[in-house]
Amino acid sequence: MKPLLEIESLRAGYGAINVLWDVSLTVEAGKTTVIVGPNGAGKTTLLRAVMGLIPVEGGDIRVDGASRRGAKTWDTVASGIVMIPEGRMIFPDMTVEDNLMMGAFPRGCRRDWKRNKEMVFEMFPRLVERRHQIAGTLSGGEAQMLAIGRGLMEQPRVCLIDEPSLGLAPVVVDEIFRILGRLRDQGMTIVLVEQNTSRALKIADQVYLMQSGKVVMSERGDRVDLDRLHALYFAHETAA
Amino acid sequence: MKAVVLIAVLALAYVGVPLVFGGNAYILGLIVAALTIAGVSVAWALLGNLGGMVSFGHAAFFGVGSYVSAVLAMKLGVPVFAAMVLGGVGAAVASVATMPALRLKGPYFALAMLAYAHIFQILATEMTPVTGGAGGLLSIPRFPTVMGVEFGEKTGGYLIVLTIVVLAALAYDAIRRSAWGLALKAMHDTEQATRVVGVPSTHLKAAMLVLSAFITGVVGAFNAHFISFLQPDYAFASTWTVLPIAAAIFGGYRTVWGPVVGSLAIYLLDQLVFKELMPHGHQLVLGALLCVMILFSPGGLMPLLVRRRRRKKEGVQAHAHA
Amino acid sequence: MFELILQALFSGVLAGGYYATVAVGLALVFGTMRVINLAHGELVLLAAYIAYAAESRYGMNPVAAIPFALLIVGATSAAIYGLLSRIEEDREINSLILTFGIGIILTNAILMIWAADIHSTTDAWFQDSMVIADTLFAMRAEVVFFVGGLALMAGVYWWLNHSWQGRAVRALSSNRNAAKLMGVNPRQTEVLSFLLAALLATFAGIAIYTGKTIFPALGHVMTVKAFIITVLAGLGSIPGVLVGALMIGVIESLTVTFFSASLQELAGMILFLVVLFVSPSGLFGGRKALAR
Amino acid sequence: MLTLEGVQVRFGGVQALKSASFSVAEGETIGLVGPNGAGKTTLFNVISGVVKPTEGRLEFRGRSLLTLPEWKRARLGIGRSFQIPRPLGHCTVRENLIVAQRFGAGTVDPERIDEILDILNLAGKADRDATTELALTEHKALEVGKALATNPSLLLLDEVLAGLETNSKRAFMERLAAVRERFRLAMVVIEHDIPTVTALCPRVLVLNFGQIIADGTPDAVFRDPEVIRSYTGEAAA
Amino acid sequence: KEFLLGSELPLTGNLARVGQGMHEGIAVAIEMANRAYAGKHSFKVSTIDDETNPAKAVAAVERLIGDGAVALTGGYGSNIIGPASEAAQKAGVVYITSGGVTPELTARGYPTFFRINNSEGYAKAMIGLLEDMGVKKVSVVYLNKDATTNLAKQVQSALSAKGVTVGMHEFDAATSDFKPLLNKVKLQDRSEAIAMVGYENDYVGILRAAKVLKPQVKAVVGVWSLATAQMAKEFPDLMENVYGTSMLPYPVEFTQPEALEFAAEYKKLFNKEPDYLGQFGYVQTRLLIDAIVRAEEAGTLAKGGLADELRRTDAQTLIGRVTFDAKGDNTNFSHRMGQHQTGKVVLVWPKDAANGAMRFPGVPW
Ligand SMILES: Nc1ncnc2c1ncn2[C@@H]1O[C@H](COP(=O)(O)OP(=O)(O)OP(=O)(O)O)[C@@H](O)[C@H]1O
Ligand SMILES: Nc1ncnc2c1ncn2[C@@H]1O[C@H](COP(=O)(O)OP(=O)(O)OP(=O)(O)O)[C@@H](O)[C@H]1O
Ligand SMILES: CC(C)C[C@H](N)C(=O)O
Ligand SMILES: [Mg+2]
Ligand SMILES: [Mg+2]
Repeated sequence: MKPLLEIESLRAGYGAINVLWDVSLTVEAGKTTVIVGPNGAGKTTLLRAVMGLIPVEGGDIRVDGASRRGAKTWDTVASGIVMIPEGRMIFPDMTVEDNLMMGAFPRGCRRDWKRNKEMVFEMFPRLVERRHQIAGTLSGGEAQMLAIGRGLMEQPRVCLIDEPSLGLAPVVVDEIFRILGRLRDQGMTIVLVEQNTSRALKIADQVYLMQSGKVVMSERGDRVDLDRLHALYFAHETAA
Repeated sequence: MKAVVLIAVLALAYVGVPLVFGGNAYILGLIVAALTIAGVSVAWALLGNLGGMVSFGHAAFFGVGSYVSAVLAMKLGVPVFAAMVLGGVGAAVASVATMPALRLKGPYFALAMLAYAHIFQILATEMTPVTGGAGGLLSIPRFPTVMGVEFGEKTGGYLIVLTIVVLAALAYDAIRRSAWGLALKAMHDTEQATRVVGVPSTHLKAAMLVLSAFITGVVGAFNAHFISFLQPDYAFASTWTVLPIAAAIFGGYRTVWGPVVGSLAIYLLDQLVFKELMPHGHQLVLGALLCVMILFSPGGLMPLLVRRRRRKKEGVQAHAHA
Repeated sequence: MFELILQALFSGVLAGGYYATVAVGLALVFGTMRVINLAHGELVLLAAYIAYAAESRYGMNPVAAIPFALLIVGATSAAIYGLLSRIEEDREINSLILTFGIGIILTNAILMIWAADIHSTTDAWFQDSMVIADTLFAMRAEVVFFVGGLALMAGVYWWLNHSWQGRAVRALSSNRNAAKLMGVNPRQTEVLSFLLAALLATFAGIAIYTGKTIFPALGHVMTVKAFIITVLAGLGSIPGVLVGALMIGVIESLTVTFFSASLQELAGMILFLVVLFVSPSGLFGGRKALAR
Repeated sequence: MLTLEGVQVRFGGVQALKSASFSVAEGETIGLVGPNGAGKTTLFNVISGVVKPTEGRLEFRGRSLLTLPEWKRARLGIGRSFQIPRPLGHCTVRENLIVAQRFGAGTVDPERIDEILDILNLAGKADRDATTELALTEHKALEVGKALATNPSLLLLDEVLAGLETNSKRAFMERLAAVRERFRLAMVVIEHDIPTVTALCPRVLVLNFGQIIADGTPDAVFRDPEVIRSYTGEAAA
Repeated sequence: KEFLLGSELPLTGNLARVGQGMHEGIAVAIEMANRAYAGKHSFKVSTIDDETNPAKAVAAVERLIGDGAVALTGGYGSNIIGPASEAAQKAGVVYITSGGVTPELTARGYPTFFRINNSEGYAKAMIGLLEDMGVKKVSVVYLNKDATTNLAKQVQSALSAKGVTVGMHEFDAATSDFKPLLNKVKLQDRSEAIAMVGYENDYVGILRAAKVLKPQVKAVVGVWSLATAQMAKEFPDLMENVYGTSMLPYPVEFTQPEALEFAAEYKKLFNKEPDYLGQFGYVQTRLLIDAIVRAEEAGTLAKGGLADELRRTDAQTLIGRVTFDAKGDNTNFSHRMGQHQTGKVVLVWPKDAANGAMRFPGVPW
């Protein structure tokens, strides 16, 4: 199958601090790609670079074979690649409902916003109660749900998700993974960054392990062994 | 190294400037006016940079300081130097009345101070028996001659205002280096977070407000005795707020000496150069200068100077190694 | 007595309408970029002077001059945006100085082009008396622009709260990176609201030119007043601007009626402080995130 | 050492806490769990003084806290972290800790600061700008650091372990436990990861809709059907 | 011999407009003096903008003196003239003005300070006109600045002494809507005349409000900056029948040769009819120049004889006879009142200067 998203020798970081060192990975259409790795490995940074939130210093990002290096975030979004950031990235001064509606901002999504909103409310009933609340006053977990719901309003082709389970109650984490599974079944391409490795591996088609800004392992999902993976984390840590 | 530069500059200011410009009342007058602005500018930056409170009403303290001092000297015969300090105290007391505004943040605080400035101005206009009303006070006592130095004259006035500005800047620097300074810096956008680690943020802010008001009041009092005239319109004029702010940011309000450098640069450039080139619309050039500065050196003039110097120094070192 | 109070209230409301039309553009820009445009009053004044030029040179009706004024004010506003968007560090403070500098430039340019004289429309239609129910007197321009201003404000309010672009404007000011992730093009969106602010400024300028007198120093005066009202409103709130402006207008006119006209500023300022001390983020700005 | 009784908080129409009562003994470690939006963070806000309760009693070592401002509570020995990290503005990581130590503990002890940096794995980032140059988990670590630097006797940790990868989480917990022993700290830990809670806390409180619905050992609490239904879900059971 | 005169004026800032007006008069005086003394002496003026700011006015004075100005002419606004003339006094240099009328300026008794007009002269004219009208109830609407308050109080006490009921209404410079104030005049005072003391935009605001509310008054009277060609041109609908102080009618009907020359020169330089600001600026400067020449010829100029020479002035000028008392005030000064009549300004008070009849009662609406 032809890769949908290809990242080749990507270098990126924050000003003088470089974080990603020649990261290469491919994401195939309709598959779920899971990226794991210790804290500070550069997973979030990678997603940011793909979205054009931080400048790319070297290497290339290709979508459907065409280079998107240096593309503007909003153009990337318009082409159907969407990132669901962690819960701090909501619009704190707007209501929950307005936050969700912003998810439907890309032109193609506006038509269906009502239906999508109902869908999100169904996934996270908690948000229904809070629909008129200013998002900045939500609890941490509620904000996380909002960020996820808002991202799904964008009807993405490719969805990059950064630690969706962060700060959520176990029941809700279950729900999140159910939803991810369902989306995968519906054919959505998913790139998932997650610390809850055991849960993530269950839905992974392909797994990448990142460490200190590099990809140190790439494996098909069904071949990854959890213990071996954790051993790898550890091995690196002692070596460092 | 830094101390050496400072001492050299101060020596130049205290000895060189009077020697060179002593005979030129015009130039010296301009320098005094620039330093007057610099005094307010330092006080404003102290509150703005350390306290994180941008005020649009420093004219309030300037005006109160000048009126308190002038009235004390004129009506109660208080010696002028003592009156000047009491002017500062008066402004500090007035700042207590503005303390409810400490609850406010950002532009809310800024404009609340502007409202106070307006209110004080109107009070000064209405309290005719004490302040002379709209007509104001003419022939305010000048600084006396002490040990042969005529403080009432240009050079004497220059020495006074220079001393005020230097003391203010040194006080600012001392606070900035202290633990208080660090806590104040930490407070800016995250006051709540500093409070839960034990910082009594409101007290610190109040202290900065009082200090800033005091300095501004002393400068206002100096100005009243120096130009020997007061009127509500003038004492509380928005220029006493606007110019120091522009100067502070122009010079670099996050540095201690930036406001001083900025005031001297803006005022003297405007009056000596731009006015010469364009007698009528010279402020236009000033406006353009402000814009250009912000766009090309957002940290102000001071960082620009320091950066330049540092780069040179690095160059020298590289040479030495080679 | 009754008549006196009634007229005072009426005049106050109309005056408030003026304040609101000037302030609303400032509030919009603040809502968009968290930037206080200290040149906003000067933009209003610029529009007024263009109307003056059109009327005195070509005998044009001030209202007919709106398109020309809009063109120039819009271009100026867009230029201001262009400069503002280049500021990266310390945006809040630095933008103050930048727009303040632009304000100085505009004021002095106006002074140089049109001199310091005061001007106002010579078209008596605008200044004719309108009498309502035999007791309320107003200048026609006041009523016309009050109604027009309300309509315009309602439009802006609707746009901000219910249109996709308007929502994008708010999102952008709330969290810039997140807005980009929603597919918002920041430049395009911000330019749009600066142009809208220019439209509001133009409208206010024509209103001022037809109902009041203009002179170069007026720009700064209007900026300060608009700023005060914007803050009173709760930064970025359009209904707040209207309510705040009306409050100021009415309290000023009541002070004139029952005390003295020289105390009206005092009354306005005290009202301002009282509102802030009761509600530290203005009339309509009270909704802020708490700690977590 | 800490006693809450009938604490109630409402925000407009939202009742975030309805009559919450419990106490914490010296040196005790308590896990605080509950569904999202149950009021856990609000509870911390009440204890640390960030939010004023609408009703209720709040005592620390026999002294009512209600009238004390946040900074006085901090000086009494209540340290807390924020769920959404709040690094002190324009300061480096080290400066954050210096401010907390100087004002919260009233001492100047650079060695202790180095020790805290070590415990939290922040030594390498000590001179970074804390507001803009840290990753989320580093921010969370700094939250703990600020609280520790005030020399607390009661430490309130709000989801500081969330987002840590399994190994680091374990390592972090071990270090926390060591700190707890050394300084005889009492701790209340909000955490959604049940194994973590079980490992760290001998006692667990479950909050739901602003009320404490269960209080006991982890084993007992996580078997409670009400807790399973509202919080842990079948999967974890 | 060439003489340098200094002039410090507000060319920007709040008073820019009036400063410009005086500036024009000074320029005309210099032109005319150069012609009159051609071959013997020549004059130059160096003007510095004080930006409507006292400190900058002081700096300007010092600068001008430093540059060698023999005397200073100009200044506008009593509050700015105060410190500026003090700086001149310190340097022992003559300062002559027509821009500051408050009594406090001359009360200081500076030997170097001179002015050709004063508050009393304006008050006299306003009071005289109102008395001639025979109105019994007057509302005085005045700006809360020093010069304006002073004048308003003088009018009040003089009229009250004559048994006229006077309603006093103070306003602030920030006032832009005068309707509430005028409504008080209309419904509470029910007066027969409105006396305004302020500046141009205040007058326009007051008249606009009056035009809307239409109080039952018989006359609207103001002082400076009102009965001018400029106002007639800019606000034709507001000015009709309004009175203001004016030395000369408009269009100017000059009879004296000096006045004719002045008008011609003004027209040549600025392409407009001279207004009162120009007239005052001209007169003060011309008197100064004449005194300089006298002092020069007497050989006392360098020895500080200019002030004495000025004090000896006794001249018939565009604004009437001018002499100076010990404190530098022109005690002869009495203004005249003009009325806007169909685009012209007709002098209506005092009788002997009048060139037309007063339209009374008459208001702009
Ligand atoms: N804004 C920033 N400025 C400078 N450095 C940053 C910034 N954000 C992150 N970093 C650094 O980049 C490195 C990678 O951070 P990143 O957030 O990508 O890690 P991550 O793999 O997502 O880790 P985590 O599991 O903690 O989320 C870290 O060392 C961090 O300190
Ligand atoms: N200022 C506020 N206005 C309105 N509602 C608020 C406000 N602050 C908090 N809330 C609501 O109060 C409830 C309790 O919030 P809290 O942050 O205490 O939850 P939590 O238990 O910490 O949840 P989480 O596990 O998601 O962090 C939430 O539903 C939240 O939306
Ligand atoms: C008549 C005017 C020249 C008076 C001047 N406005 C003053 O302030 O004194
Ligand atoms: Mg991450
Ligand atoms: Mg929480």
